[in-house]
Amino acid sequence: MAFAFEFFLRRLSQGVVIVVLVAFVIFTLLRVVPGDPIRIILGPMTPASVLEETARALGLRDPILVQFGRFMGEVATGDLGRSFIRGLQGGSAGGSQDVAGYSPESRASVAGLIATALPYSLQLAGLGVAFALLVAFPIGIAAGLRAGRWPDRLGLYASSFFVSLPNIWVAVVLIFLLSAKAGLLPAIGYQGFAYTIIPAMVLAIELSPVMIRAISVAVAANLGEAYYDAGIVRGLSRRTMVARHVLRNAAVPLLNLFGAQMIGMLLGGLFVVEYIFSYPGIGMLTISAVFQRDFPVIQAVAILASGVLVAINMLVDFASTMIDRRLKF
Amino acid sequence: MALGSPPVPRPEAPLMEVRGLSVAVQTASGPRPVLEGVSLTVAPRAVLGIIGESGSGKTVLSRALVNWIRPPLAVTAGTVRYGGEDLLALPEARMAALRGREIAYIGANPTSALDPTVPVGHQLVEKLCAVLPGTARRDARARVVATLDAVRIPSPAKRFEEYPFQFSGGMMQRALIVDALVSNPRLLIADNITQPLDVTVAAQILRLLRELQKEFATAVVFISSALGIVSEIADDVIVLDRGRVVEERPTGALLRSPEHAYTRELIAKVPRIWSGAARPPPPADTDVVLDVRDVERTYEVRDRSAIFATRRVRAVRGVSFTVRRGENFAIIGESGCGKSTLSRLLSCLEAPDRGQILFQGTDIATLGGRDLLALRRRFQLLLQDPYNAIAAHSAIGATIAEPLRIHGLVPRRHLRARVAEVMAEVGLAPALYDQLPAGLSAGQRQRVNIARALVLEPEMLILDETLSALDQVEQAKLLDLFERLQTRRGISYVYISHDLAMVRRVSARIAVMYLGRIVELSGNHALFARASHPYTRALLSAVPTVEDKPYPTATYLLEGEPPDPIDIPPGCSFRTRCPFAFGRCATDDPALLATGPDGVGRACHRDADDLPAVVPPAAGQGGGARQAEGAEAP
Amino acid sequence: MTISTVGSGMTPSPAPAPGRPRGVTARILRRAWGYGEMKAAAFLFVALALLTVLGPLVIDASATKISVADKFLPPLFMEGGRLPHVLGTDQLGRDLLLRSLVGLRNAFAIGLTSVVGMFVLGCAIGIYAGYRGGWVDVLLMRLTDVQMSIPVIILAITILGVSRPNPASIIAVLVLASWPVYARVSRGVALAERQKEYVRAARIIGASDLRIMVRHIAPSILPPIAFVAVLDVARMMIFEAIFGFIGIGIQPPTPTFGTIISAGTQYLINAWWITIVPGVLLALALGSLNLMGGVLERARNYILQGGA
Amino acid sequence: MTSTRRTFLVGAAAAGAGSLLVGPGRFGRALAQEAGTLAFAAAGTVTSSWDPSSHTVAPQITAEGFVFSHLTKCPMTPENPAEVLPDLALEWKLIDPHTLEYKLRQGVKFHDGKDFKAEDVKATYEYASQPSRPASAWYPGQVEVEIVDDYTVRLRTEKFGYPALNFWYLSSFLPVLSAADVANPDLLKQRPNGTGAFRYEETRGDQIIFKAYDHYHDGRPKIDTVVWNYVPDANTRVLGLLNGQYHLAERLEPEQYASLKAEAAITTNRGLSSENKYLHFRCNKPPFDDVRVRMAAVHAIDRDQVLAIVGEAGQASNCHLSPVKFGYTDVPNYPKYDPEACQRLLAEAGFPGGQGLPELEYITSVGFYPKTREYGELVTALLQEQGFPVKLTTLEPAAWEERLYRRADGQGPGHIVDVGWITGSPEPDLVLRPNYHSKYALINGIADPEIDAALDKERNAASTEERLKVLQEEALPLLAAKVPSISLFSSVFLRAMSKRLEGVYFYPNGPIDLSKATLG
Repeated sequence: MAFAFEFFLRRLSQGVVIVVLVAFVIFTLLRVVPGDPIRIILGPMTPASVLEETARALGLRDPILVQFGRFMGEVATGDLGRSFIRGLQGGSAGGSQDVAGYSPESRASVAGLIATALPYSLQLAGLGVAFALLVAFPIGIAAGLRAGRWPDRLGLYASSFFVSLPNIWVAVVLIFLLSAKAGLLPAIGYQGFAYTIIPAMVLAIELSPVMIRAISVAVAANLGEAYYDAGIVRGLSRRTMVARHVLRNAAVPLLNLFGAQMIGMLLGGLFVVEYIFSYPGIGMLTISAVFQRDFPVIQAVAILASGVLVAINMLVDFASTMIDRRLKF
Repeated sequence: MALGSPPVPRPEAPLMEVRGLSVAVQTASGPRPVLEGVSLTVAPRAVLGIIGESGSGKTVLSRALVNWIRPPLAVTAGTVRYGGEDLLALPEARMAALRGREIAYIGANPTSALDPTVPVGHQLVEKLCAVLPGTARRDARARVVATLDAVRIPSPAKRFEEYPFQFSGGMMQRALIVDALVSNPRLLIADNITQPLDVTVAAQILRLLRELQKEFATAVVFISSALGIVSEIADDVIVLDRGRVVEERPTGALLRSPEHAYTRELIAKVPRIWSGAARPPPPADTDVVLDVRDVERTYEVRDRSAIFATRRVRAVRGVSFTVRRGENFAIIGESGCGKSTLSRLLSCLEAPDRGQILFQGTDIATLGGRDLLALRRRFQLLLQDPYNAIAAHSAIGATIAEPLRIHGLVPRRHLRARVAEVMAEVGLAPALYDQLPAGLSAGQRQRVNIARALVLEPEMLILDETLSALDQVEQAKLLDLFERLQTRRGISYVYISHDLAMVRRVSARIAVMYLGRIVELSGNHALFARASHPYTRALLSAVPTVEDKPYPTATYLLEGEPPDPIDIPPGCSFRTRCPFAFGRCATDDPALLATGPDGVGRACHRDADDLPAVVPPAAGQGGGARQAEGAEAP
Repeated sequence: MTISTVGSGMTPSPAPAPGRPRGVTARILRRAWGYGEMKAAAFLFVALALLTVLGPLVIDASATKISVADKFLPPLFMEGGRLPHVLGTDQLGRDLLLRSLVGLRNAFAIGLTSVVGMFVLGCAIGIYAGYRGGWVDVLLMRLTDVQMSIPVIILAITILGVSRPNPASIIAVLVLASWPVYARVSRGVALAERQKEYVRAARIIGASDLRIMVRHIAPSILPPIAFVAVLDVARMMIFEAIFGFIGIGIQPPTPTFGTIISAGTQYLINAWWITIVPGVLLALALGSLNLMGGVLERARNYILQGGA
Repeated sequence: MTSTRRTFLVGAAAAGAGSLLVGPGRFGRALAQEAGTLAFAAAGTVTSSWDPSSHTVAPQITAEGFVFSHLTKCPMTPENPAEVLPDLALEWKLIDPHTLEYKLRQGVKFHDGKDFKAEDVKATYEYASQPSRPASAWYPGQVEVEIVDDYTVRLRTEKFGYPALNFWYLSSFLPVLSAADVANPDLLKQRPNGTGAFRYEETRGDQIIFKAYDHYHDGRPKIDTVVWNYVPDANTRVLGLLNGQYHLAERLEPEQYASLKAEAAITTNRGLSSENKYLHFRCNKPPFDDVRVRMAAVHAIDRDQVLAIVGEAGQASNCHLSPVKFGYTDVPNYPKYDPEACQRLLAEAGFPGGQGLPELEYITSVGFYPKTREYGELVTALLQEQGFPVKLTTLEPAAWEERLYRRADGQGPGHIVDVGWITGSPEPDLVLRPNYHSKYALINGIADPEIDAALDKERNAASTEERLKVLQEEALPLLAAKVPSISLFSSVFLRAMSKRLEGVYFYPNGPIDLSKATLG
């Protein structure tokens, strides 16, 4: 218990620092790159003096550290700010140009926007990971158990093949074949669960090669461990050794992989896939925010993403240390 | 005692018969034989020893006995008959039914034999339930805890829930013996089970195995590369040389009158500590070059059971000694005694927390930059592992030349010639200059290592287990080399080792370490012939030899394991295992009291005369052995 | 003082048998080359490389020359295809094979350069952190945590989406986004190597920290992660394509897969080859790289686990 | 114009139409629409303020078209671009050069029940023409409104120094607000309150719901409800149209349009818009500060090839004004593709064969206007062919828009910028003054006294006839000779709707008149 308490105390405090740093990096980045948000907020035809005045009134001309401090203060109270662009109803809106009438209250809250988009992304990510596991587990375990034999080759070929397919291209090909040609599934936008299937397949194709490789390597490595052979000579059946011990030990590197690499890949994949499929999730929200220079949304998504990554890493590491007590943290 | 005891009568049919067994390894250039036409017979309840040097195929043989030959190895001929069946022809399912039930196997590496992520007890229960179907888990658990207790594993109920990495090697090996015998098998194959263990622990394991073997009436095939160990347990011994059985005799007969030339060679190679050959150098009487004064080193480790807490590992606790010019000084002790830490301190890789290390009067901890570099030139350390001590990616010549480059001692154009000289001196072929070390043998690697140190022409060499990975012949050659260098250059050596036989051969004075301190420091003869500390005696009693020892194993056998250096008990740190401990030992920590010149002394409350009398060694010892003086009376 | 051969009774040890694989890297490569897949993938890769070099010399067409009259020509194997447009033309009448080849070359150049960059940067930081340990290590590793907590795509669209993308900034983004992987791995290696006796030996003979890092630890980094670098070249090529697709990659008219595919998606029904065919070519190139990487990984695992 | 519209898989939708219908039917929810409800798939959406003077956003102007009425209507047909029809005003006449009088319709009520009177016109015009209003750039300047009686108003411009004639066409562009709302800006922002055929009901996420207005002065519309669906993706709009989810989809790609023409249940509509597509040169920095270099660049561009790429979405025109604008003419000296002239001019300007020119950046958007990237690549290639060292930068609309206009220092990024200019009135000054008068020159930064003079002369013309003459004979030829920008072609808007929908009128700048439409 003491261990778990110290673990979480330590990791949570580190995690908070990391998230704050990420927030700072993104925050700074967004304010040093060319592109003035006030032009977006107020529209192109606004006179320069009005631009400056409003920008100053909104605090956009304060030093970055001051702005960041104010922002983090709001985040700490659970307020992720309001969109520059989107209206109260959450619908995408063109930038208002009414200088006098501009008030942040007329814009959608970022938290609300994320809350609306998140379930869609979770559904897509869930289905994608499920598909990937469905493919990767049998192939990966078979490849690991029969290293050097045909299932191993199959694993190598499958992972090399899948990893060589750029997701943008796979997406287009799948839309072309499954939706446009065969008419089996709908593709663009979202009007029901069926709209998740093709995007999820694209995600799965992106994720599965890493899983196949990792699973087969982890399983094969554990078969090479002394305890495996020793267990069989001790009188335990091969099946017992694989089911009770090899998979348990293989879970440690796999958990780490899923924590460190997979979540990052998944997030990246979500962005691209949602963009291609006009799927109304977080990725779509963020990409349009970037193109619209809707900084509050970008910041919030970046913080959320890093928070999720940090949290998942923490949980994964905790699970790993629970499985393998030798691990330090 | 197996030695000299009459063979066990064996009226019954043999338990296992191996006939004409040949195993080959598949290599790129075709099959190469590993075992050729091996035949042997295992009688019920008997202990059959198999002795062979590394590479003789004894591990392959042990695995063949449980039909555990995996590619690239393959059985090319022969049978292993057990209970009327040829195991090698059995289907995998039948074989699986025999393994662990009727035929048990214990390997050389106890710490990696169990799943590192599951508590030890649970794995023993799992095995028990697997081999005895129908056992209730609760019963199985009770039985495992009981047997753990029976093999003297302390607080077994707590240990049941601990993980393999929390077990020491000796404890793990005991647990695995429990694991093997819990199903009451008819045959136990024990492959080199004492190899990774310290001598005192190995002696315990050996005794335990012998007891259990008697109790369970199990036949044992005991495989080892140490004749001294096999001779202590086996009824009959098979000698294996390069895959062939060269001799098979009852143990006593084999030792007394070996018939085959190889057997004789093998017996001759067993180091003698008390009998014969050793001609240790006399203690030097020159100026002191190294003066270690009350050195202490403590590490902090994180404590998992408390919040933000650390625990202090006291690795070296107040060690003092001196080394004279041209002297051979040795530090011996078992794993965890602090000798590795001491070597790091001596080589100036770490600074002591307290105390001083003076090299020719200069405290090396205070040196830095150029001075430290100059010191390093005169003061070299040779490391224990010849495989890791040289970088795999540099050519041999470059590795040896590196110190010269760093110290800028030799002009670039003379570099090669200088390196070649040193290579010749240590016996490395000049052709190796541009080779990578990948193909080198352990001996060759150690020579590269030595050459690299010698190229700087140091005044003192610290040899940290330098020779322990080498076989006897190779070891002897290098010791000769060191001796010649010493004569020529007056180098001082500090040997840090667990190998008593080697220390016996080369060093003038010996310090014995236990739990971070020196418990006894003595001249060579005095230490071996008249050891005055109970731990030294225990250590000497546990050495596997083929000689008669002055310290009977039964008298000095230690119980348990060395305590954790984190929780060093108050009082004498050895008292928890000491057969002679008394009241005062629990409260007062004895200091190392000098009883002779050059720091000779012991740290014990017992008077040396209180200890059991020393059995005089069989072979006479030359004079000059310094009689250890008794410690002061309490 | 000169040293003469004192060991008169010593026979010099024989040199290892010639032809035996020696260094770890050499052994990994040798082992990898033993795979048929490696040979096939290398052959494919070399063939594609040759094609990108020779293609523009042999084919009488241009990757960038617009010819509105020739737009939407199908590949040769379809009805209506005609020479010299082996794989047909795009919506502006440009030769698709040539565009794909030039795109491949650009993608590979970006992939390779960025991987070299992230490798050097990551390894330098990783080795330093792993070797020095202590607070330097903690600081640098937390920095990688921060960096790894920002998905590549977010970073890329944030930087490239709001500034003008060009090859240098694309490479910079890729390096910035991916160096932590190398820092992590090389830190792990450095940490392990630091414990090894040969580093201790080097310190004992007086080698400086810098010398140990450069001469001793750095060479040990390559075998464990060379395959990661090979796989990453392919991964970076995919990123380059994604950037192009989103419109934050190399700008037209320079052909890149991303722009070819994204433009082609608009004509999927009337001219599907614009999207599909270059994709196949890219997938072949990536496949050869990934297969090589996969085989190298196996060879590495085999060698590092003690195989000969 | 800040909304993002991406085009994807154009054509795939139509060709795969039958099969794609299966998708939502099998898996999705049923897409039943109430009878009398029209679902409109819009490419853009509105801003957060319903105040018409607060924005210059085209989609919101389309949305306002349902709710608000104007004093007049301009159908803006190419045949008769200058035609003005009555709406809230029944008669109008120029009293003197600075006074324009309107007689108002009686008995009209705002959606909130207030009677429409002269005070509303006064409030609206004086409010919207204030220079501080973001959309004031639309208007020639401030205006005073005199209330003659409850149903007669006079627009007076004398005080502000320009002819009242400038409001002739703008009267069809400025939505008429209630004076009560103008007095209460917060209310004005929150909801639109007009006299149009439909009243604003509510906004639900990306949907805006309008209901038929029972008291519409031209009779209650047949369609009960209009649902505005913001569907930024062209393909999704087409898919939705095909599977019956939407009845009307705007802004289609040429390929989609071509495929939809073949669909039995779909009517397509193709209408010339009031938008021209321009390439602006940054005229206040080298090398395009030299008219010869600009002209050389223009001669390098083969506009026929550009049109071949744009296809159905474009129409050739040789004028800086759209054919639906007042004053449009086929300008005789409009520059043509002429590589020789290009080389000659380059040599004259001191850049023979393009030698010595700095690297030029050509900025264009992708995703809003059709085929910008495609013809951008073409134009880049054509310019490179003549030796212009041009690099193409394609940006998403928001990033592009951020770079489009000149900055405070007068300079804009890059050297050539692609932009479309669309306004909802035949009034030519809505195009000419913001773009070419040195007082504004929002994009190209041209400061040419001759152009300024010609534009002022045109604005100050006393009569429509005179104005036309000045425009066609002086101002437009001058622009063609000085080319601060070149109009590549005129945009054609491509739309499609369900066969059941009849009686729709599309204005060339986007608004859709559904007051007489039926959904059979």
